[in-house]
Parts: sequence; C-alpha cells; structure tokens
Amino acid sequence: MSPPNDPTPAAPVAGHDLERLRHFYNQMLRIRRFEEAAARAYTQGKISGFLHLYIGQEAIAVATADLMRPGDRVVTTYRDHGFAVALGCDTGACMAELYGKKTGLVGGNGGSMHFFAKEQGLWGGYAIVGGHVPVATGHAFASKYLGDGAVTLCFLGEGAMHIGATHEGMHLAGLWRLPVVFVIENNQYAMGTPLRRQTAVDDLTVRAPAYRMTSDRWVVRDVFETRARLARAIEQAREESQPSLIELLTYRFRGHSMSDPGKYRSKDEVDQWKERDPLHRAQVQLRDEHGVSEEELDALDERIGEEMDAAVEFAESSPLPDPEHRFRGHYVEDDLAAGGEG
Amino acid sequence: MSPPNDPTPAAPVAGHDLERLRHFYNQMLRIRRFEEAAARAYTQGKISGFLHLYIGQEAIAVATADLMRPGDRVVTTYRDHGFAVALGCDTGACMAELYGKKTGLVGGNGGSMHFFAKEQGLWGGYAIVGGHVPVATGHAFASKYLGDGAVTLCFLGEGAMHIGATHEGMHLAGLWRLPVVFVIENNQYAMGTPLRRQTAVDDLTVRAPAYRMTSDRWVVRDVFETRARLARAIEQAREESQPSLIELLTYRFRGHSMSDPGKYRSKDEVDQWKERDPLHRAQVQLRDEHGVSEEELDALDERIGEEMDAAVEFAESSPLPDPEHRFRGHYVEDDLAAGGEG
Amino acid sequence: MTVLQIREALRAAIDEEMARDDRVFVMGEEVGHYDGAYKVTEGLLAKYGEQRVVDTPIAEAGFAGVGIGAAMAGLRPIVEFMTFNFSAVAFDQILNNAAKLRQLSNGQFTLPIVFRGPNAAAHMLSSTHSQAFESFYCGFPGVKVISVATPYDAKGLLKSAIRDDNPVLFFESEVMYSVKGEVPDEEYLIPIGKADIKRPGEGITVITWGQGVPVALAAAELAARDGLDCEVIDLRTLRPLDDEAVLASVRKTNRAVLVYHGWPYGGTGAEVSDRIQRLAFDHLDAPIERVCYDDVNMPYAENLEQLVIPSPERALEVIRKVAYYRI
Amino acid sequence: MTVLQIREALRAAIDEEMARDDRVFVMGEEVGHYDGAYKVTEGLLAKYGEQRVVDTPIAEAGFAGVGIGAAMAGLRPIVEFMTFNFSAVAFDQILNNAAKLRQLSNGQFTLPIVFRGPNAAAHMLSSTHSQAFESFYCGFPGVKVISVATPYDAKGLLKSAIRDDNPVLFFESEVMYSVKGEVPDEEYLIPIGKADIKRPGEGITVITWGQGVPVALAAAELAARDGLDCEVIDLRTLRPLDDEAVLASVRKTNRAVLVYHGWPYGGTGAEVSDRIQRLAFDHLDAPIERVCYDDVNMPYAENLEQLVIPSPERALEVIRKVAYYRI
Ligand SMILES: Cc1ncc(C[n+]2csc(CCOP(=O)(O)OP(=O)(O)O)c2C)c(N)n1
Ligand SMILES: Cc1ncc(C[n+]2csc(CCOP(=O)(O)OP(=O)(O)O)c2C)c(N)n1
Ligand SMILES: [Mg+2]
Ligand SMILES: [Mg+2]
Repeated sequence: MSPPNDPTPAAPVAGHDLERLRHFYNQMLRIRRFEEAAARAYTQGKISGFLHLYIGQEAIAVATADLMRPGDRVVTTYRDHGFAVALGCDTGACMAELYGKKTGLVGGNGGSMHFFAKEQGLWGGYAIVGGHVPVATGHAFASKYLGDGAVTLCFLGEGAMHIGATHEGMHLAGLWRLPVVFVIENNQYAMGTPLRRQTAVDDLTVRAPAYRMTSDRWVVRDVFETRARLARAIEQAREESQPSLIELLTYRFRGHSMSDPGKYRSKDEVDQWKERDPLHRAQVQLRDEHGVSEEELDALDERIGEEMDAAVEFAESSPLPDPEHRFRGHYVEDDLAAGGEG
Repeated sequence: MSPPNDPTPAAPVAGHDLERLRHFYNQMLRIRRFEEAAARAYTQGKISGFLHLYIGQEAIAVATADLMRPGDRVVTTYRDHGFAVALGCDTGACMAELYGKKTGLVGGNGGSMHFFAKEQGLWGGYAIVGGHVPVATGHAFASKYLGDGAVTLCFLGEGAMHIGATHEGMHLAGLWRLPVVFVIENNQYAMGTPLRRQTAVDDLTVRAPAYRMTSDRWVVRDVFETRARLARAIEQAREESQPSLIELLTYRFRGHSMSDPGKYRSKDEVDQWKERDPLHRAQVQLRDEHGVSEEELDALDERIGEEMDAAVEFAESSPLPDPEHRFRGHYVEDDLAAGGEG
Repeated sequence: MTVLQIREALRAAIDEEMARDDRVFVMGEEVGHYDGAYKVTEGLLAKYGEQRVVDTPIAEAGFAGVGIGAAMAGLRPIVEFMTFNFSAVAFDQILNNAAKLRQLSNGQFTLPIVFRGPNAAAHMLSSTHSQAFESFYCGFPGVKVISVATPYDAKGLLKSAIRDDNPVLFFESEVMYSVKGEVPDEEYLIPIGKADIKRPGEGITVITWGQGVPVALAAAELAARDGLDCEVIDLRTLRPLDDEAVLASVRKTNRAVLVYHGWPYGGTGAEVSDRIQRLAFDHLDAPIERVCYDDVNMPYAENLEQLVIPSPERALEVIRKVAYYRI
Repeated sequence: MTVLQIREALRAAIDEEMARDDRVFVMGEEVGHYDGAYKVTEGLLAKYGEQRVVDTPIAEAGFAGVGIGAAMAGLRPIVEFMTFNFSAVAFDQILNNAAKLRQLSNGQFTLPIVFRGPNAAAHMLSSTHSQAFESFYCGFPGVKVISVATPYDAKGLLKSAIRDDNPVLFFESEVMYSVKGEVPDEEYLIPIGKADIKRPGEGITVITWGQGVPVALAAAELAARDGLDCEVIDLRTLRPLDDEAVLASVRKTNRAVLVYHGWPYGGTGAEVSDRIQRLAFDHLDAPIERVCYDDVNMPYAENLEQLVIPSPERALEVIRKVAYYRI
C-alpha cells in the first residue's frame, strides 16, 4: 500500500523553533536507537518472546508526550516502547524489562508488550487487540467522575477497529461524552494483512459520527503538524469533554514483530514510506533550515548511542527477579505481607 | 419516545389487492392472537420462564415471510414467535414449546426464546444479545460459498447495535459482500432503556457506510410499504451480494417481557404508537377501502381464535418430554444411538 | 436484628458503602431508571443520582472494561451483570484485564472492583440463561470469588467485597433474592475466605455454596430422619478456598459429598474434591461424590430442568451412598 | 512411514480433508496470504484459493460465529485461533452457540466445526499469551476437546475432528510444532475418545496431555533411573474422557500423578483426579497429585516462567512422593 494522498496538505506549522525541533528530534532518535538496540539483543538471543518495534511511528509518541499534562494518561498496545521512552521512562529500566530482569519497568512480569509507568503517564501496553479500549474509556470515565481535568489518550492499530471491544469502548465514550482521544495508528498492516483485506472502507474515521465523535485524519510526516492537530483533539477532550477519533496514516519500517520477515510488502512500498519518515524530515530541517552541523548531529547520535549502550549494559548486568516474585502482585494483601515489594 | 417523523412519507403502495391484504391481515392477527393466548397462559401460571411478546411489530414478520424464497433464512432474537407463525410453523407446536412439551417446536429444549424451524426458514431465535449476528453472517457466507442463491435475513433489536458481536458480524458481512440483510427492529426500548440513553445517535443506519452497506429506514406503519422496501434490500442481497442495514422504527405495545410492567413509558406515548399499529391500519383498509364487512372481520377473528384455542388445547394435552430427552441432542452419535429421535 | 430478603441485604450493603465512600458507584444494564432487573439496586438512582448509578447500553465487555479502567484510576465500581450468563461476552476483560493488571504492572495499579449478579439456573430460562459461571472464574489467579446464600452472608460479604482492594466476582441467585433472614442492625463485615458451618454434624460432611445451600440443608434434614448426621459447610468464598474448614470437618466425618449448582466437568466442585482427596487422603473412608447438574445443556421443559438440577432427594441418595460405603 | 513435524502433520490432515471434501475450508487470521502465523496452513491458499482459505480481520467472536453459522448451513469450517488465548473474546460464541445449537434446536442442525490453534505457554509471552484454555472448554456439554503431542496423533486426530459432525476444540502447542515423528504414508484416522499409553509401566500412573506429554515422559525416564516404573498415559481426548484407560492403569499401579500445562484450580486436571478417587477409590494407595502451573499469572521473565511451568524434575519429585507414600 503506497502512502495515501494526504487529505490535507502538510503545511509548515508555526512554533517551529530550534529548541523544540531539537528536542523532538532527540526524542524520536532515542526511540529509534532504543529499538535498534533491542532488535540487536533479540537477534543475539538475549531477548525472547515478542518484540514489536515502533520504528517509523516515533513522531506520534513524541508529539503526544509533548502535549501531556500531569495526570493525563496514555493507554496503548503491545507496540509500546516508543511511548515509554517519549514519556520519560528510564531506558535502562525499559531495556531491563525486555531482558526479563528484576530492575525492569514492571519487574520482569510483563516484557515488551506490557510497559506500565503510572508516574510517567503510561497507563499501559496491552496485548489483546482492542481489549484496552474500554479500559481507556474507564480512565476517562473516572476523570469525568472525579473532575480531575485529565485526558486519556488511547492508541490502537487500525487492525483493532474491527473487534468488538473497540466498538463498545468507543461507543460508551461517545454516549457519555468522556474526555478521551482515540488515536488509530494506521500503519497499513495488521501483521501481514493490508488494510484492504481488513476492512470494508478506506477511511476509518467514517465511524466517528456513529459514536458522536469528531474526527481528524492525516499522514504523519511532520512531528509539528502531528502535535498541532493532536493538540486540538486533546483540548476538545479537556475543555468540552468531547471525545474524538483520529486516524494517523503511518508505517512501521520493520516487520510486525521480530519473527516477521515482512515479505508481504514490496521494497518499493517501504522505500516510499521511508521518504516520509518524520525522523528524517526533522533531521533535514535541523540541518537545512536551522544550519545544525553534521558534527552536531553525529554528536547527538553518539550521545544517544551511549545512553542505549548503558541501557543494554544495565539490563545485562541486572539480576533476575527473585524466584518468589512470581507469587507477588496478584493480591494487594500478598504484597503487603511481602513488605510492599510489589 | 414519540413516533419519529418518517424520513420518507408512507405512500400508498401498489399491489394492494384484496387477497394480499386479507392474507397479511390474517397473518398479523394470527400472531397477535397467538401471543395474547400465550400471555394469558403465562398469567395463569401455565407458562414460565421468559416470554417476550412481538405485539405491535407483527407487520415486519409478515412482510418478511411473504418475501422469502425456499432456502432463505430468518435469524432473529428471543422475540421470535411472530416469525414462527408468519413462516408457517404450526401454532400448536409453537404453543407446546412455550409449555415445555414434547410436541413443542424444539421438543421443549428451548422455550419461547429459541424457536427453530429449519424447514420453514426459521434458523432460530437467539437469546444472547448480538450473539446471532455473526452466525447469520455465517449462513450468508455459506450461501456465497455454495452459490445457492439464498438470502439470510438477520433481525435484531436496536439495543443490539452497541455490542461487539454485532459490530464484528456486520463488518465481516460488508467486507466480504455477503448476501444478508440486517434489519434493526427499533422498538425504541431495550428493556427499560430508551434509545437516547442507549446510543449516541438518533439514526442507527449512520453505521452502514462503515460496513460498506447500503441502508434504508422507515416507520413501520404499513405492511405493504414494509414489504416493498424490504424487497429491495433482499433483491440487492440476492442479485448483487450487497448487504444492507435497515432500521425499522416500530414499537412493542407490551412490556419487554411478561415480568416488565413497562412503567418507563407514558400511556400517551403508547397510544400514539398504537394509532400507527399496522394491524389496525390493515383492518381499516379492509373495511373502508375494500368494503369488507364487520361480520366477515369478526368471523375471521373467530376462526383465528379457534385456532389459538386449539393450539392451547394441544399444548395442554401434550405429554411432557421423556426424562431421557435431557441427554439427547448434544452429540450426533448420541441421537443416532437413541434411534434418531433427536 | 431485622428480617431482610437477600435482595434487600445486598441493596443495604451497596447503599451503606456508597454512603461511606464517594468513589463507590454502580454500573450496569437497567440498574438505575429501571431500579434493577431484579430490583437489587432499587431506589439507589433516586438517592445517589446518575453519576453514581450508571445505566449502560448492552455492552458487557465495554462496561466491564470501563469498570476496570475506572478502578485503576481510583474509583470503586460495582459492576452488575444482569445475570452472570452475560459475562460470557466480557470473559476476556475479566480474564486478561481484571485478573492480571495488578500483577502485570508489578503492583502499580490496584483494582478495587466488584462484578456481581445472579448466577446458575433460575426457572425455565433454558440453556443460555442457566449457567453457573463461578467454575470458570475460580480458576483465574488474581480474583476472589464469593457466592452467597443468606441475607446475613450477602450483606456482610458484599460489604467486604466492596472494600476489598482486589477484583471480586460476587455470585447471587435469582431464585433466592426473596429468601429472608435476620441481619444485624449494626454494621458488620464478614471476612472473605471463611467458610461457614450452616449445620453442625458428626456423620458426613456436605460441602455446598450458593443455590446449593438450601438443597444441601434440605437433604441434611431428610438424612437426619434416617439417622445420618450431616455437617453442612457453606464455602461462601470459592477463591481463596477455606481448605481448613473443609479438612477439619472431613477429618472428623471421614466422608464428603458436594452439593451445588453447576456442571460436573471440572470447576469448583472438582477442585474441592481433589483437595480433599489430596489433603485428607488418610481420613477418607469413602469416595467423594458430587451432586450437581447433569452433564447437559439446561433444557427449558420444567420436568427436565428439575431432573438436571440437584434436588434434596437426589442429594440424599448420594449422601446415603457415601455414608454407607464400605471398602 | 515419513518423518514429519507436528506442524506438517496438521497441515497434511487439513490438506487431505480439503481435497476429500469441498465443504471443508480454513478460516482465521493470517491463515492464507501469510501462510499461517505458525505456518500450519502454509501453501494451502496457493492450492485451494481464497474461497477456501479465508483470511479474516481481527475479530475472533465474529469469525468464530461465521464458522458456526456456516457449519449450520452445510459447510465444515476449520477455524484457526492464532492462539487459543484469543478465543477469550469468542468465549460466548463457543459456549452459547457452538456447544448449544444442536441441542437447543432439538437436533435440527449439526455443527461440524473444528476450532484449532496453539495453547498454553510458549516461551516468554507473558500472562495474556500463555494460557491453557482446554480447562474452560472441557466443561461445556456439546463439544469435544482434543489435545495432541505427536505428529502421529496430530494427523490422525485432526482428520477425525474434521470429519466429526460435532464441534471440536483442537489444542496444539506452539513450542511443539517442530517436534518430529513418524507418520504412516497411508491414510489413517485415530478415534476421538481414546487415550494412548505413551510408555507402559507397572509402578505408577502418570496422566498427561498436550505440552505435558514430553515433560511426563522425561520425568518417567528420570524415575526409571530411580527404579520407578511409570506408565505414561496421554489422554489425547479430554472430552469425552477415556475413563477406562485411566482406571485400568490406576487399578494396576494404585498411584496416580497428573502432569500438564495449566492452572491448578479446577479444570481438566481436577476432573481427572476426581474421577480417579471416585471410580478407583479402593485401589488408591496414595493421594493423587498434580504437577501443573503455579497458581499465578505467567510472568515474562524466563527464570520465573521456568519455575511456573512443570519441569521433569518437578514432576519427578511429585512422582517420588506419590510412589513412596505410605498410609
Ligand atoms: C484478540 C486478538 N487477536 C489476535 C491477536 C494477535 N495479534 C497481535 S497484534 C496483531 C495485529 C494487530 O494489527 P494492528 O491493530 O493494525 O496493530 P499494529 O500491530 O499494526 O500496530 C494480531 C493479529 C491478539 N493479540 N489479540
Ligand atoms: C449479552 C446480553 N446482555 C444482556 C441481555 C439481557 N437482555 C435481554 S433482551 C435485552 C434488551 C434488548 O433490547 P433490544 O435489542 O432493543 O431488543 P428488544 O427486546 O427491544 O426487541 C436485554 C438487556 C442478554 N440477553 N444478552
Ligand atoms: Mg497496523
Ligand atoms: Mg428494542
């Protein structure tokens, strides 16, 4: 599937200042380098299980993180590393989780698909397709109930649009006008299935009116544009408790997970999408519009490389979870009895 | 909820000949009298369990039955007596099923909510809201696979539009272009919940485009009009394998089930809808447009009354199921071993 | 003491806990404007308003998930399934979210949520509406499971369930909502995880819960006429099981029968039986027997349904068989 | 004889049955163009085309229901769950439609449908993707349940399942798809409902199925070094259970241990244990013990997962305990 025509042209967006751009670029690159390091570890057999990479979609997490206020929440799928890094989770803890270590983000209980970092606003990566949508609606329900002014952002793949839980969760959010934004990361494929074999329509926001939601839809090419348009939806959720359905046209450059060679896509198609890589675009802007030097860019990349090396080093040298840990976490009182170690 | 404005005016429909009208009237009246008899038996404690009456909605089943060709199927909810009677099931067997007798339509296994009469095209009454929608899609899938030219008609309450199975079943039908017609019998309430507290929208056919279905929507006032508009959807399913979503605005004059006093509706509202009762309209037409006499109408009603008395008598005098019957029907081989008695 | 129906006892528990804690709310189909399909929540909408008594569309997976998400965010939802049969469409939410999210997040979230509603056969509702769901849910690490049979237990355990910080599945019975019994006027809680001896005895242990309780007690009456002295233990909490209460009785009587509503294959009944043979093997003088549903889909016809459902007479027969068993 | 992987044996069974009967078709996520998430259906799309190898969107309740409806209308669907974990969202379709519609319609419809896919833990997939679902489905009257552990059984039983006129749940294992074994070149069927003695022995009965089989066999090897002679029975069909095979062995050995993948509370394991104590009470010289998962949600970390999953060593310990038990 080639990149669709953008429903609205990607206009240059205001507020494009250098500091901002540098920050976004840095964050996108950190996600990419984190995942490249994870992929290497996986290939070396140091990580097992599933590993779904976010490479190509980083701008979404970075734009989102920039918009979040304290108390706001992100709920997402198993493709969750990008949000964790963007939201400020320690990359060492993230990597240690992939290694199934005691020092991991969730102590080795969840692995790649289940990053949770409540303090950072990451309310979880979920692995049953669509199953998190009603949960996110529930967070928004609580916000409205408590009047805490928080917004919940629920991310899902386009493949999740065809399952019941998604329908029910979105419908309840629309019926009750809850402060939530549903963001479809339409990366064109659900595993090996292209959009046209998944769904009867091209434009997934066609469902929004059935849920009394507003909608928006664009190609994710530019992190600023993505930030600006997401901001409108978030504001609408926060100020008017009006939920919305956003479809982001994007692409994952890697296979569905590490075990997927991605044979169902042509090199051409992948290359076409790579030309719109928001990370690449940000790099070009830094260089061409802001005169940032190659050296500076290299230095940045190197710094990030060091961070990721350190993350890997931390993960590798961390201890395994305590054998007794497998019995913990199920019931509140068990953890209390075990000294609150979680 | 007062009767909504008809999206299109109910024009007099051609083919309104006396024989037809008489037949439709007869069938609608048979359903009503059947259910009134059932309700009496329930009140007398002779029938137990759930009993959901179709009174007020009869025109839908009657128009449908008139359109079905051999091989076509109706799949519906627990509110299924109307279809059974309209499709030609023996009212004695239907009544005996309500009594839980051996001679019942399904041998006393299912009761009111589970009328099945494959020969007559009734592929079942289902009691888990929305659970039958994918099954109906499956029937249509088989028709397309086998090329048998049959159409499946799937009826559901408007309350079933908000549950996952309905979404999944409809979506697959649209994606695969299966020969099925989904008919929402929007009787304004799901149990005690009026439409406005069930859903974010007024018009449920707003979902059709998301499933690549065509749609239609009208107030069921006239059995001819209903027949004519349903015919278009059925033909489209049969000829073009194009599914559609139909919303029929209708009303149940009784409570949700026998145990529901229906206190959530005003007498006024019920009366307003009763003025549009298609059965009443047909009677008026017979009398005023075709000069059918009061006596003839009374005689017809009396004949039907006798049929229903006989049905009750049959049900009451029928034997209970054989105790061993509870072990039958689960596995094909058990029934074969038991001599194919089912 | 006041005499209340189970329905009223449940309502009182909800009402008291809602009054006590603003974060407690009720959600489900027809719980508000209709006052509850079985009137458990009658009057609560009028008292607490639409924010705290939330009518939902028919979307069990959706509103179960909303409850879970709300619990993670600090509320204390009581989610009513009109009957537990309809929880079948919310199975994934209970299995994969309610039961797992605390452990999966390594303790970052607590999920103080109660799922409640009537369970098992009522009267002529046929197979899809007559199922005993505790057998499935008891298997899930991460939840607690309760089943009540008296107004006293209903109130005391529902209050404990609402205050519990873990997900609790709370099973009631449609045909028992009108059963009456004494309930203290002052506040009380019944601890989760404790069985109750509903009838002390020395001869044979009869283990039961939920709708099985009146059947077991009636069977024990019949057995008493035969000179058989049954000890009837109402498990009340099915997860975690009160092994000690069961084993103490079996060590004394050396014989055990289970009486309950539910299918025979697996589930809670088989688990209790297995624990007894495993943990009291040397004390057993007879095989453990179970009196439950026939292994069939519940038929609608009244005569067949009565045969499928355990009766005091059928239970008595099995009690006698076990009591008189000689190796 | 040809040496095949389990994956290939399953594929051969599907292929042969599709060639034999036009009404047989395959449906599921990624079964066609992707050749199957675990390559069981590799090559079938190329051979049979899109009509008979149907890729679905992610909608398990939807396509399970479509399969059920298609079966009622004369087709013979093989519905693949990418893993049985995802059947949780189709629970209602299996419980209330597949298992009930024949009986509910009083025999008007037959439902020749197979639901198949990998089950239980694989390797570090964490809790939502490591669950053993047979325990739930075995409880449903109206279905048959099969679990296979060798290429021979996989092919012979899958062919029988496809030809069976009842709904069959067919459990495989992701980590065993590559296990190799001999499969006859000529056509054969294995009857549903028959256990298989995977290792004859006299000392103690070890009952197992699915992923438990290699663990049980390895444990039996270890036990043999200790002079303990295990008879390892692979149940293969879990519903209906082959009571006679189990009882015959226990009557001989007087001791039984179960080894399987799955949670301890209830389910198939507890059922088998209960049947043994009930039907072979007088023959038992020791309590029946079960070696299965710890009663926890499966952790991701490899060391923890290995502790939760039954190992030959853990099984050996329990086998010794039971073998040396003296009243
Ligand atoms: C209910 C369910 N069915 C199937 C799966 C297996 N599965 C995991 S991810 C995936 C594809 C999801 O695609 P999409 O929603 O587009 O998200 P993406 O992976 O492209 O980000 C599938 C089929 C699952 N996890 N849950
Ligand atoms: C999944 C599920 N949830 C709840 C119920 C209980 N229930 C039965 S009928 C009904 C109302 C259905 O309303 P609607 O779909 O509008 O159909 P109507 O009864 O009005 O014909 C409810 C809530 C059920 N049968 N299944
Ligand atoms: Mg995708
Ligand atoms: Mg309705």
